[in-house]
Amino acid sequence: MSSEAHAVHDTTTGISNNKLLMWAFLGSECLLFGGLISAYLVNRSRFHTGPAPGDIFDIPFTSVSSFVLLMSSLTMVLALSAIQRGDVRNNRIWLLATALLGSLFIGGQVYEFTTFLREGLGYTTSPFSSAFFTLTGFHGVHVSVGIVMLMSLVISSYRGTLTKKNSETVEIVGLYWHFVDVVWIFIFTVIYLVPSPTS
Amino acid sequence: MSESVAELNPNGAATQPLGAYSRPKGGGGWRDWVTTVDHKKIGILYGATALFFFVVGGFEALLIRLQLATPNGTVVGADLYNQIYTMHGITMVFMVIMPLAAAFANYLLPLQIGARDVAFPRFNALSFWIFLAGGLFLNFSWLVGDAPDGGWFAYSPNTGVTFSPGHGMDFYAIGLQIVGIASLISAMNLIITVLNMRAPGMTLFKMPVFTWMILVVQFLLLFAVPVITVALFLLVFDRNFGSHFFNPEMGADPLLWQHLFWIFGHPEVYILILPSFGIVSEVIPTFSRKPIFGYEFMVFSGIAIGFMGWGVWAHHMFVSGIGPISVGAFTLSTMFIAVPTGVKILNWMATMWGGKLRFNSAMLFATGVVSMFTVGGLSGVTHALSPVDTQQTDTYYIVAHFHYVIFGGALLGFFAGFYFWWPKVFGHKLGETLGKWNFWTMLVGFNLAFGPMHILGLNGMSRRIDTYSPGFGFDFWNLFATIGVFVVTLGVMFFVINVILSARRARGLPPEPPDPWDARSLEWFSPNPTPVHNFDEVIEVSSLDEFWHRKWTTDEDGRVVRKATAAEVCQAGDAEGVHLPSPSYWPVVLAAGLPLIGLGLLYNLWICVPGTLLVLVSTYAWVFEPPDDPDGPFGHGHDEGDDGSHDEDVPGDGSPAGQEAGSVE
Amino acid sequence: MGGLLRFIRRAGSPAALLGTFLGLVGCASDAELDTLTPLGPYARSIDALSDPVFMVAGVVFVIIFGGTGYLWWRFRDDHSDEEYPEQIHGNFRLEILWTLVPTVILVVIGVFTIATLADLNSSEDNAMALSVDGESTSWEPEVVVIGQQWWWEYRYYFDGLDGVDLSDPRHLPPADIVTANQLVIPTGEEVELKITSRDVIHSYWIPALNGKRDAVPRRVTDWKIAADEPGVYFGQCSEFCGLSHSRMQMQAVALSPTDFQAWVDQQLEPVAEPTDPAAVAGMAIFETQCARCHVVDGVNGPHDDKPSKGADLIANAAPDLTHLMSRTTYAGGIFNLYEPDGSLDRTQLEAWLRNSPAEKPAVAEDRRGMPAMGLSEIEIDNVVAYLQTLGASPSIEIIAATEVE
Amino acid sequence: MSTEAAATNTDHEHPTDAKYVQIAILLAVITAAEVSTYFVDIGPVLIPALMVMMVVKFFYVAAWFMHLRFDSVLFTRFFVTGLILATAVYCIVLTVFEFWTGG
Ligand code: HEA
Ligand code: HEA
Ligand code: HEC
Ligand code: CUA
Ligand SMILES: [Cu+2]
Repeated sequence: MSSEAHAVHDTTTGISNNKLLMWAFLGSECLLFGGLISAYLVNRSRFHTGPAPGDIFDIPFTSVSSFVLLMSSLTMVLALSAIQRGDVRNNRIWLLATALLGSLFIGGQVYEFTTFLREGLGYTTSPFSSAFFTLTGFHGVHVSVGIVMLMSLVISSYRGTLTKKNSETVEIVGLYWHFVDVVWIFIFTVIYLVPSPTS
Repeated sequence: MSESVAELNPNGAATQPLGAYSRPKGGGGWRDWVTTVDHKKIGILYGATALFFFVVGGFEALLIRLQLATPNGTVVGADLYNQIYTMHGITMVFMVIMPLAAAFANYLLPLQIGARDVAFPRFNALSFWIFLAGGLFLNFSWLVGDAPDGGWFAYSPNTGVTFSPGHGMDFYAIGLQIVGIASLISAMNLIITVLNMRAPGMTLFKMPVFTWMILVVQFLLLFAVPVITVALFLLVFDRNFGSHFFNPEMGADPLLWQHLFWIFGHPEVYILILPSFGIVSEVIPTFSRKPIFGYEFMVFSGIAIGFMGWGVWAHHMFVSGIGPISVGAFTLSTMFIAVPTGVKILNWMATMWGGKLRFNSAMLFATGVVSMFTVGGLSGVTHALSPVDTQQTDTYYIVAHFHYVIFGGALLGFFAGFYFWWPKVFGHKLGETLGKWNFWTMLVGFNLAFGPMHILGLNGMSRRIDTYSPGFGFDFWNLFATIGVFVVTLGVMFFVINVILSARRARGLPPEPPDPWDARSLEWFSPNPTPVHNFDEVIEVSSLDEFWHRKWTTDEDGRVVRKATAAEVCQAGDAEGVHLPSPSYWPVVLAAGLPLIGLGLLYNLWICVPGTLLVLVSTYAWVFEPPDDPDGPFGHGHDEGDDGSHDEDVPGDGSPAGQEAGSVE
Repeated sequence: MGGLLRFIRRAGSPAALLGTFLGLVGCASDAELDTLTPLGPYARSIDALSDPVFMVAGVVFVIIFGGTGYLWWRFRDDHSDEEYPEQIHGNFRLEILWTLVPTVILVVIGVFTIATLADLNSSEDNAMALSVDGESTSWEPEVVVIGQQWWWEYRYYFDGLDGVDLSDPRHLPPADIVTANQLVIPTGEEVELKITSRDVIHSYWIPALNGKRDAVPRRVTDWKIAADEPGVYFGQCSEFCGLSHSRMQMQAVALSPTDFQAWVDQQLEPVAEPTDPAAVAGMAIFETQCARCHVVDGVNGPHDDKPSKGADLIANAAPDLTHLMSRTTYAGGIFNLYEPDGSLDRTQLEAWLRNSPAEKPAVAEDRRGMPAMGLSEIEIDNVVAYLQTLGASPSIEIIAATEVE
Repeated sequence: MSTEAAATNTDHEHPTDAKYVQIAILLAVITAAEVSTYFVDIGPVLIPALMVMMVVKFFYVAAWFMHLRFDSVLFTRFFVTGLILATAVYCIVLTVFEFWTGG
């Protein structure tokens, strides 16, 4: 995070390369998650002898953790807004808050997974279970990578290298973070809220 | 002059400036090649690697043909045969045609849009090294005697652990995963390069058709690679962690794999062909001395092919039992891809119409594409008709189809590109006499080899069979095809000899003067071979075929008359101290970690540790490495050209800011 | 004659044209798998579609090839003048024209294609009268076709398939007839196939009778075949299915309705107890060694009280040998059971029993394919003697027809 | 997307923090409504209602938090292309699997 961000007018479109890179990446990620979600949907009623999705989902619990993730998008955008104003301190606080909410979400996921495991839904129980854990696991990994990036920003903020000048870096991490949130909005509705088959 | 250059071109000794390396720069030796972030060197690396793998894949093809030359062949056994044809398919598709496209794209695309480098030079190096790592990882499976044997499309459940208990399919899944990362990175990089690094005045519709086709291909990669990524992840998890995505015993449906594979796989075939279409669209106009006929149509048909390519994948599944309605829908969508492709063919022919055709080797290969691809395209249309395809699918008729489109379309196109751009890259032309031998032996041999496969297929010979019995009418044409391949091999040899002899002949001579072909696009503004900084000064673009328009104009009678010689128009290539990105070790180090992680998954998780360490350390180092080394030979400096302000404006001066994205990801 | 005709038609396919000038060799008079010689209504309707399409392709091919050749010759730079060619940038009308013309051609082709597709996927009610165990029933010809590594099983349910649970092909309800590799059908009838698989994906294909259709585990796909004339029609598994994919072949034997009835009667016949001492000894070996995989009615099959345990194989099934002798080919249709004169091809059968993986690659240690049984030569003789008691041999015409070469 | 899709430079006016909070509240309310469908039976409109709410949430996050509303349309194009492609392609896959009809 050291390079002097080149002035934006360098590029033909006037858009920064980095931001475009992130958007291209997110466009690509749509097909990744789409594939995983489809793999889940075609398998959701193939639960073999194991628990069915409708039997095992704990909607109230997941609603809370979804809400947590949703709110982390707010803190993220507030962090960006702060750094764009040059408010390094608030930026740092909001970044930390975002990372914290993200971790809370991951904690919730770990809890959910262990509960499922106890109730007899292991990774290898059925096509449904494999698809469920793979999809939510991929999402969880994305969130975790996001947390690592947020923490790197926090560290560089403490070292004083995160300033208004490179607010774009915060913006880009933010884009990634919001995307991961948006994916969860999809997953939460389609996988949890839409009634699932029961055994 | 570095040793590795000499390697590429054994006889191009030190006196002859080669490739990207026209000016001596500090360092030198192999380190330059390993650490380079120069898009031209990376392009050369891609090309050399692809040609190496072409010999590997070709050798596998020779074994296939020897085995099938006679009924009840005994050259290899069933098990080995299955590995050979699988690796042949994978090698040719992922390690020959795709990297050849990357080679041309890397070298030429920045030049054609008047840029100094790609948007993210280090990412560019990274994608090459990751590709190489993936290719070596895949071929490492030969050394452990356990190469993939499930066919290149690896239909489940045959590729699950139950039916493929060895490590072969793990090599397949992890190897392609690695190669896929490389494609994805390079796709994002090139897209942003095209969108953001164009010379002033170069609007999208002033870009050469080649640049356009590469752009379309990168979008196809951007969206198609994640799909196979998903498929491969699921396969790896099934095989290594006991999940049940493709396990019918637990109630899963094996057709899921087919959908995921072909959603990627069909766009993939256009990924293979469009770069070649781009090359042909540069070569034919140049050697016809006419602009491309219907530029907009050419561009839009390319885009249309790219789009339509997403809606046809199930034509590979006509007999999978997906139901008549789906089959009917995919039949229709597939048939109409012939329309935009036909536009291209006919526009090329119209470009030649009324021109003055010079049949240099490049032009021969390009016109070879026009006719040979058509043969493959037409057989493609016959199997687009699903009822007919039920007789054709999985026979040699299909094998004939795709070799006509891939060899006759893609590969011949790349050879046209070799002959056309060789002076640009290496400073000397390839010999014309040998070039013509190269072309005719390849063309004839290829038709002898693959033409009879149509007949074999219609006679009912299934593909992927390691042997066949006499009495089915397969004997004659199989032998015939095998003989044909030896003619192809001869053709490839002519090419190799040509490369060597041309380099030797050029030794000690000054490099090729500018504009050897009376060409039309921006890359020819710079001298041959391209200097390391590409362009001395920014080119202001005001029309398509800018280079041509600087040389020629029309007089009152509408006749084309020269207004400047190429030497006047071209740049001298002697600008100094141009701001360029600095080399870096981290791309190659990072890439080296990936195959180790792969091997760890297969053999012993401990091997993952050094692999992961390599990746983590190099990522960390990457992030904190200044993209510009102030002390380095490529470091800060200022253009001393007449207009000092240029330095800031040079589009694509390897904008180091770009690399920060590396830090956030 | 027919060969020439076929050749001309085949030459309609674009690249075969290339082959044409290479000589008139290889007209497939002995091409048993030829896709352009339809011998039943469905294959014929495919052929009727492909013929004109090959013609259209041939015409386009000639236009493009001829055009390119003409351009080469007409516009080559012969250095006769120094004139620079006129810079034509395009012609919108022309381009629209060659967008529309192919579109129109394809629309026309598309209409016929969809019609053929609908035809191939329709099914008609065509019950045939059949006497089963002396009772006359009406049977809608339908056969369950099951692929596994690397052979085909056929099951006939004369009471129809309603209520027959095919969802688990490894545990199918007992059928009236179970046979392998050689499918027997009546001529002139639409025979519906319910195709599935016990392990990986295979593809069922008798080119002369219809196109192919994959056998997918967990799926039962519908397909149909029909033959005009009695005869033997060859086929090949055409989806790569592992090691011995190339050796997974099959045949369809079409019999006239009377012969078909005779075949059914024969198959429903219980097996005779062997009397010959060698065969008795062979039966003992069979019971201890072979019956863990192979079924013979009366030994371990449904006609016996013992339910079939299923084979010691991933596929859970090995060919039912009850009427082995009534087929002319075995082991995935790659060996002939009989010599052309109608006598048993002993050498091959003995070799098979001696060490089957040497005759046909298999992955016996992974329970895929038949393992080497380690029998002594005497045991082999006895087993062969026993196998010879299983079913009656077919007519000499059929034996002759299954010879290739 | 918004009608006056914004200028192509990044020096645009950002919404105020208050605006962000407002949007977050809106998102929270929608989420509450979504979750309530789990407790209250709303009959056959359930799935369409869920889909509409999901899309609205998705849209708000993308448009406001990800600034698509204000940023270059190029970003929107990248993202929407991926989105549409993914939706179309995978919906076809699900259709071929008879997901909608077969449950
Ligand atoms: C470079 C790669 C490439 C290209 C460009 C194409 C192009 C096309 N392909 Fe091909 N295809 C492959 C590579 C490619 N293919 C591969 C590798 C496989 C096998 C995979 C495997 O199984 O291993 C395959 C398999 C394959 C199948 C599946 C066959 C099967 O397994 O059963 C089908 C079916 O529809 C098909 C169709 C087409 C069509 C319609 C086109 C069209 O795009 C062609 C369009 C071009 C023309 C038609 C010619 C020019 C047009 C005119 C001159 C206009 C006038 C024409 C008419 C009016 C007809 N291809
Ligand atoms: C992508 C491009 C591509 C290219 C260029 C080729 C090139 C060739 N292919 Fe390839 N082929 C595929 C892609 C390609 N193939 C794919 C995707 C499959 C499907 C795989 C599958 O089913 O899974 C396939 C399958 C395939 C089969 C079917 C196998 C089967 O189904 O059982 C056959 C059979 O003849 C074949 C033959 C050839 C031949 C003879 C060449 C020749 O053109 C090769 C010519 C090149 C050379 C001959 C190299 C020259 C070598 C030298 C100069 C050095 C010689 C060195 C030594 C002797 C040491 N190929
Ligand atoms: C572990 C299982 C197993 C055992 C034990 C076994 N077989 Fe087989 N047998 C098979 C399989 C599987 C096939 C099909 C092989 C193929 O075609 O690839 C087969 C095929 C055959 C065939 C050809 C049948 C046909 O119609 O294609 C004969 C005959 C045969 N076996 C006889 C025997 C005899 C006799 C024995 C005992 C001495 C025996 N088998 C023991 C599994 C077994
Ligand atoms: Cu069974 Cu191929
Ligand atoms: Cu395709």
